[in-house]
Amino acid sequence: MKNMVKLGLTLFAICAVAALALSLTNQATAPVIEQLNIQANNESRQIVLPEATEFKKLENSVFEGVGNIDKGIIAEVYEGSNASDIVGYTIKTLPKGYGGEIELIVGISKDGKVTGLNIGNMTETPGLGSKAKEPGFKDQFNEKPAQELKVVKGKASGDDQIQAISGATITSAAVTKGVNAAIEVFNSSLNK
Amino acid sequence: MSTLSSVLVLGILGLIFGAVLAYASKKFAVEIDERAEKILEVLPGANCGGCGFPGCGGLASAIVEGKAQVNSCPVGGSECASKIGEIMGIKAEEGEKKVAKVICKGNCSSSKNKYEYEGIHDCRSANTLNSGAKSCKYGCLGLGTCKDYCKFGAISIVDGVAIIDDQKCVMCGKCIEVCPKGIISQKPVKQEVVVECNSKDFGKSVKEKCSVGCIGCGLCAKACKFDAIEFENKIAKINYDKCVQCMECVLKCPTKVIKGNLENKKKVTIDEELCIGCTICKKQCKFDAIEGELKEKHKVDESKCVGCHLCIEKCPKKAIKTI
Amino acid sequence: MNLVLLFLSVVLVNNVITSQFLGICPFLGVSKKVDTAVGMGVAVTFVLTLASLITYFIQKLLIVTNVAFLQTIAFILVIASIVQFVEMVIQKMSPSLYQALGVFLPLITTNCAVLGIALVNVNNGYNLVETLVNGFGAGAGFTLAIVLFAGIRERLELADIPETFKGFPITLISASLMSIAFLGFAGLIKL
Amino acid sequence: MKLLTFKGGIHPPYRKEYSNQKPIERAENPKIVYIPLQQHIGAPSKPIVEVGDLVKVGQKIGEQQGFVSCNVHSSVSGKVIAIKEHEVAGGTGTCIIVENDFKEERHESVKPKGVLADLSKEEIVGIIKEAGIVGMGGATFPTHIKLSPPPDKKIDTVILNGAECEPYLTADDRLMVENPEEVVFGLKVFMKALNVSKGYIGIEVNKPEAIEAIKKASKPYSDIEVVSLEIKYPQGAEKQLIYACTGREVPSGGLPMDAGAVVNNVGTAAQVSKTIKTGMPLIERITTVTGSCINEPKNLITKVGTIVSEIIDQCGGFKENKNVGKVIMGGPMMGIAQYTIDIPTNKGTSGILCLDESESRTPKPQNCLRCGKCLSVCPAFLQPLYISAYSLKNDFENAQNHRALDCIECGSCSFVCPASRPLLQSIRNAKREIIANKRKESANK
Amino acid sequence: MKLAKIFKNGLIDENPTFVQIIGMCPTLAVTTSAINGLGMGLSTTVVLICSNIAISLMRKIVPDKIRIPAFVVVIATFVTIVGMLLKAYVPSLDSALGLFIPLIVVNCIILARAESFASKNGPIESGVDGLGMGLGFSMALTILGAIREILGNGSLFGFTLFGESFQPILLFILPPGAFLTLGFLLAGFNKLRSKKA
Amino acid sequence: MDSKLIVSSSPHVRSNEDTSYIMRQVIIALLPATLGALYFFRLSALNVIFFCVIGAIGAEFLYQKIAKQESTIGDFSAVVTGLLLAFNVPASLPWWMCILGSMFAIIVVKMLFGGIGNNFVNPALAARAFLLASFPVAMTAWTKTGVNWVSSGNIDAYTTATPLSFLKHGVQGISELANNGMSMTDMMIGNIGGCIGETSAILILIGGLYLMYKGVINYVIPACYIGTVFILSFILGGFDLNFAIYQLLAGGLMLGAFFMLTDYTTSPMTTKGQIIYAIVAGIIAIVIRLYGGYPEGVSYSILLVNVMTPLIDKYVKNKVFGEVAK
Ligand SMILES: Cc1cc2nc3c(=O)[nH]c(=O)nc-3n(C[C@H](O)[C@H](O)[C@H](O)COP(=O)(O)O)c2cc1C
Ligand SMILES: Cc1cc2nc3c(=O)[nH]c(=O)nc-3n(C[C@H](O)[C@H](O)[C@H](O)COP(=O)(O)O)c2cc1C
Ligand SMILES: Cc1cc2nc3c(=O)[nH]c(=O)nc-3n(C[C@H](O)[C@H](O)[C@H](O)COP(=O)(O)O)c2cc1C
Ligand SMILES: Cc1cc2nc3c(=O)[nH]c(=O)nc-3n(C[C@H](O)[C@H](O)[C@H](O)CO)c2cc1C
Ligand code: SF4
Ligand code: SF4
Ligand code: SF4
Ligand code: SF4
Ligand code: FES
Repeated sequence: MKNMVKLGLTLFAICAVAALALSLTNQATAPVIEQLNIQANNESRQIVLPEATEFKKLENSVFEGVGNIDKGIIAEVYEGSNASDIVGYTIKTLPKGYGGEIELIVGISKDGKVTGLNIGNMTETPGLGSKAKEPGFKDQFNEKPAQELKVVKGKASGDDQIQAISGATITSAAVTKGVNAAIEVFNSSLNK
Repeated sequence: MSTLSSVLVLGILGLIFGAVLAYASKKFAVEIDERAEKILEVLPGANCGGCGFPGCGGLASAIVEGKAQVNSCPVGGSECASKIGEIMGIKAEEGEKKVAKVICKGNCSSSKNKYEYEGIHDCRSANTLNSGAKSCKYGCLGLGTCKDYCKFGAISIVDGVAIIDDQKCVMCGKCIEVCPKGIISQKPVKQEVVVECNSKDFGKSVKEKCSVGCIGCGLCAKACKFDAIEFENKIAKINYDKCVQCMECVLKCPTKVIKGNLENKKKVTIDEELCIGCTICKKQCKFDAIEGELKEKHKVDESKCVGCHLCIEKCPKKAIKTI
Repeated sequence: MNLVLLFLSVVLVNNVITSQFLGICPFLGVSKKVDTAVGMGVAVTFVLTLASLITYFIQKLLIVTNVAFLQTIAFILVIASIVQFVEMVIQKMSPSLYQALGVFLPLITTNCAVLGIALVNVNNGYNLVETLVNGFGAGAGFTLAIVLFAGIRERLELADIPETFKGFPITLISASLMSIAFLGFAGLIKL
Repeated sequence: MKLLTFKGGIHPPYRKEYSNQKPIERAENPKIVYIPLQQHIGAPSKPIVEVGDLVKVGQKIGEQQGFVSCNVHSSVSGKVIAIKEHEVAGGTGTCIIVENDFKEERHESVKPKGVLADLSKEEIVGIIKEAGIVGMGGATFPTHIKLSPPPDKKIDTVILNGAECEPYLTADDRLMVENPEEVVFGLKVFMKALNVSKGYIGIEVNKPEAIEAIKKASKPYSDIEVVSLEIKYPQGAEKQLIYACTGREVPSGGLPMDAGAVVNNVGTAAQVSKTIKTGMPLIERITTVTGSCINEPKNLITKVGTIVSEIIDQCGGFKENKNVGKVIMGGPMMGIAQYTIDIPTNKGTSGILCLDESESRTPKPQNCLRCGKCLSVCPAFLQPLYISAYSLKNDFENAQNHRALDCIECGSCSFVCPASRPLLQSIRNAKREIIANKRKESANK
Repeated sequence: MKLAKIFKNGLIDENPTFVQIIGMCPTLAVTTSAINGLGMGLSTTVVLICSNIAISLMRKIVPDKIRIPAFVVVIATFVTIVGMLLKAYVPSLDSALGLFIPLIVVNCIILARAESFASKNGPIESGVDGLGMGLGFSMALTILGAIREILGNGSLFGFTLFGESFQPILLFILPPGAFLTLGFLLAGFNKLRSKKA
Repeated sequence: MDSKLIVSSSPHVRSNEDTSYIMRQVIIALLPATLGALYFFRLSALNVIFFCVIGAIGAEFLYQKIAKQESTIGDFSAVVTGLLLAFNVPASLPWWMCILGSMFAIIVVKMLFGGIGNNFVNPALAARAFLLASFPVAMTAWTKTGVNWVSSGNIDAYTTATPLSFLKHGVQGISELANNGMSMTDMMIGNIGGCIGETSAILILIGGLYLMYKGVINYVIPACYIGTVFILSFILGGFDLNFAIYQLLAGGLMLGAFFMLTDYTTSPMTTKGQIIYAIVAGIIAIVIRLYGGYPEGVSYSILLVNVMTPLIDKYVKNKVFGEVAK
């Protein structure tokens, strides 16, 4: 019995010290991390919607049950404004690619043009699906009108066409699907 | 606030599990082999499974049960191995080190094959086909079954006969067990003089089959002043306890089947400075090669000395040297 | 999310060994014999399921008390203790079960798979049932991989492998070929 | 009629045409015979004559020692000139060397044993035992032991083995063609000795004349059935023969009697018949001398103890243009290669096969392809490649787990292996080591 | 002198990756590029040094029965701290190494060193041992990462090495490539050692 | 009788069907499909076949030179591997990828494990998977049949889809097939896009039947594999017979069934084992085809069952003669 108490207390002591150390570190680092996160998110929104200076998160109701898009594909919608003028929206979508979810932030301007595309975390095959992050593919979306886009293999000819990354059709289609979902949300509930 | 709750949460978890483990270790205590516990202590305890056993505990009990070598842990390295060796009581060899010795020197040129063998390299297999290809049915087949079994790389096959490296052999006895001809025996490492033949045939037929076989002529036994050579099954056999390695037999053997490095057979002289005339050496010498009276300086008669070096060992003053 | 798909996905597609790289040490170490591999696999599955269950509640506790940053340390403490406890219990209660499974338990404490899967469960925000399925599935996937691999290694015993490649090198190359084969499941199930 | 057979097996080139049309001849009476004391499975016999003794044809000169052993008789009349080690088939062994005086005097014990109907079971077995009769199919197992099964084994079938599936050999074939009555009579003796009512004579269909002759000779007996067998090696292996004739499997590790059957070679039957009728013990047998190196292949009646080189000379010797590579006692599948032709024949010498050098060499072994051919031909349904692989790694425990001991050593696997693996040789090695280990273990207990 | 030997022991003679073959998960998982390998190696090194010293200091106080949980707690503390620091100050590396940062806790190397070295030696030796082992590990990971990055991506530490027309062998940055590369590296190591012997 | 007699253990005779005989039979059986490939893909097929075969032979030769082993290229197994690898890649594959692939097949997959008979996965297929993972773009660029006499730099102009990429979408894919001008006859004779050697079901079948006739392979594995795929695609395709037949003709199914699944070294030894092996392979193949990340599942299905083979061999054994059933 005595032994039990002794062992318990020893482990207690060690744990306590550990916990103390950790919480101290946490207190020191948590704000930094928090800051970093906010900054990163803001930056990524800024990138896709350069005109905006402030962002406001909108209620989920703006995209839930809207249009015919897959459930859960839209994660969040922000409204971007420039000194109280609404200039557009950033829509975060999570389409499913070759290796899992792809994190996308799509910027759409008030006048219905895709202003930019930012690809966050994804698990596509390095050197293949991961090429989606490269400007060569990503920048195709810029300035596209907010209407359904299509993926084609080989040269894109029409205004609504996106040229697939060769060898990674699935990824290309997934990204396009994410953008289309964002466009759908924009068209059916934001652009009114 | 969060500091306090974190200390509390983790601390309490620690308290609970510490107590539970303490309780469990008592309640569920199980007897294990003490050596296993000791080995477990010596092992790194990484439980990495690199040894192929389920964790360090697994290896420890495997070593105790003899299923694993003491040096099985790749993490612990040699230091760990030697400690485990101590625990397992693999002590340094007691007494004189012995090694295995192949008693056949009938190689490809001295003992011809009676037929051409085709088949697997395994002496046991070949032996079932008319006792193997070698014309002498007692001789080494040289297909190296012993070599395959020697874990210590001590055996090599040279010119159709197995040869054992004294340095590498640890006398595990595996080769002795597997040789179908039963021609591997033990000898002390220091013993150089060995009759290298196993033929139980009559001299005449030995001669027909092998130019370096023991033909049972008995010259060696006659030459031996120490009664160390006897005949058993028509072959000379050296009693290693009696043999002093004077190599007289080596000189006499007509077929040179007795092994011994004659270069070591050097005559001796006595350093007069050191000799105190104790006569011990004179009494030792079986060849009457030492002359001298008590308290006088002793002398070696070079013509009689055969270089057995018995006197060297016995001289209390270390006055005897080889030439 | 369909639980069956989740299970298949973690067994075949995102197999802990061939694609997630968790628990490689025991995978390489304890796969010399099929029998041992089976034992190891079952033990891992058991611990993984158990650990998934417990860490689920621990995580809830951490969230409630607002100390989520203690996640790693709390998880590993709990896992290590539980495993040690279970080991002791089995050793006492059923020596035969201990021989078959228990001996593997200490090995599992320091197996990335257990902590890794516990963390994956939390990161993916699985609910209790999903957590259990994922934990059990990961264990099943581990078992599948290690047993298949042990079969291969037993076969390699009879092959004459070049001296330089004997031991770990050829083991790793075999693992590589096996994971090339497992690429076949890639993209099969998209969660 | 559907041909009976077993599962597995191979079709080696048969090469029976060298000698299957050659009528049986008697070999020249040898000047000196070297009669080995061991010509059978079991303990060697003990010499009961001394150097200088005069012996007669059929006189017992070696007496059985121990349970599994056999008597040995002189095949000539003359003087014992030595009893010493001599090269024999498979190594060296003690031989009683008799100088023939060509008087052909019969020993007084050689006399007819009476009418079959009057002989009791025990008497028959006694006669066979005294006459030193062993299995003449090659294994030379003492026949009297086979005929005295332990009382708890019920024997209901006797099978005569006329398959002669070994390539080249034609001794049994010729015997059945020329002396079918003897064979059938021998079977009747076995049936009586074992008190069974069903006898089979199994013959491969590549011996139509033999089937014809035996069918004719057995016509009077309704309890004897002549079975036509598919041409396939090892059709004559006893377990496979029992399966073909009766559909029964001899249990693994068991003996034919565990399947209620006793199998004997047709030559053995003919010898038994001769012993009952004339009293002559086993002192001579039919031997096929054949092979690409022999000038005139023949089926010869040879006296036990005749030196092989003399027999070869009587067949015209070796062909000049051929380089003899191998001399085999028996057939090419099961026979034992000899390193000299200065050895005497014995009770089991069914053939002397001389191959030229190119036929004698076996190709160098390559890696096993795992093609599975060895599995599919193995009549014991084993996996020879694994047994062999473990054996070559000296892992006899695993070889045993792969049931090495069930191998009947037919050699089909080695024959068929495209990689020329030394399958059978290594399996034999494993069997020997496993048995030795078992002995050691039981000795330790 | 002795310290130098301890150091060399970790770096070469008993290199955790090439000789002891432990800590395989991070070794294989994060070495898709040289920088990841190096980052992982250094993080592990830091933890290894700290935990070795800490455990060495408390080796006399901790009772046997709870040795493992106690060690684990110590290790986990350092890992968490390193993790937090990385997240705060080197976020890119943190996201590349992902799950494998917390998994340093269960890296066999650390517990193995704690048990077999730190719990038996003084803090200074333990620290040096941690450094040696850690650098040995980092070295191995960096080499592995470099090879995989060069072959699988045509770059080294992020710098493109070859021209446009170079077709990288993608397999090398996929899971099979990890096993394959390590297999060949170990074979090379074997060859070197057998030559020396 | 001056030279010594030879003594060896029985049996003293050997069949004359050795390894190189068997491999030569396989090569002969592959000839129709090879000629077909040359006809459909012209010089680019020749190019690929040449480099794969030369690469395989060269790799084996060089490896054995360096390892100081006796050369085994005389057994022709490297030729088979090279040829089958060539059959499994698109006609437009650059030459150096062919060489790299065959080196991977021979050195990494085969020789490091001890050479012929010791590898546990199919060398040609492992190399194909290696190439596919490494160079997915080049490995999925299918050339139209019969258009380019000379392998041209601009692949894009000639690329086409394989029937399987249509069939991936289920039964409705059949109509798309027709729209793209691929009839069942085309698929039968091989006038479609795809890997060099897999396009013509008929020519493969001829080769397969030849191998069976020669006793090199037996029917068990191909029959179980093809049967499983047929039945499953019939059921999963909504009981559409056409769909099931298309599945059989498309892709490398026939090639896999007759030439690759049957590879001695990597398939189980016993008939029972072979049945299990082929059925599991069939299931995996159709699952990957219909639900997986790739249009074609044959090669991975074979690799995956190769991995299972040691276990099958360990646990599925014959009943030994006379063994009492337990
Ligand atoms: C190892 C490996 C990884 C792959 N990764 C991706 C990927 O990340 N994204 C993708 O779209 N396709 C990927 N693919 C290729 C797909 O399987 C498919 O072949 C490709 O999308 C081409 O499809 P298509 O024939 O419709 O053009 C990968 C293939 C392999 C072998
Ligand atoms: C592979 C093999 C093949 C055999 N072939 C024959 C054969 O063709 N003819 C024969 O009489 N015995 C053959 N035997 C021997 C028989 O199994 C059996 O021993 C014999 O028929 C028993 O009769 P016996 O004792 O009178 O010789 C063969 C044995 C084996 C193992
Ligand atoms: C130890 C031993 C005991 C045997 N006992 C009997 C027996 O009681 N009854 C019998 O029919 N055969 C018996 N046999 C003979 C075998 O069944 C078989 O006929 C003989 O070994 C020759 O077989 P083979 O020519 O097929 O190789 C015995 C064999 C051995 C080795
Ligand atoms: C029927 C048969 C099928 C074969 N199939 C293949 C194959 O698919 N791939 C391959 O690399 N070699 C194949 N080979 C050749 C050879 O067996 C192969 O290289 C071995 O796997 C090498 O160990 C085949 C051989 C035969 C006899
Ligand atoms: S000593 Fe014995 S086992 Fe060794 S090679 Fe000679 S005969 Fe063979
Ligand atoms: S097997 Fe053992 S006894 Fe024989 S040589 Fe080797 S070490 Fe010595
Ligand atoms: S027949 Fe020969 S090559 Fe074929 S599996 Fe058997 S041993 Fe191997
Ligand atoms: S394993 Fe034995 S029984 Fe089977 S084929 Fe080979 S020799 Fe004949
Ligand atoms: S690092 Fe050893 S199991 Fe993961």
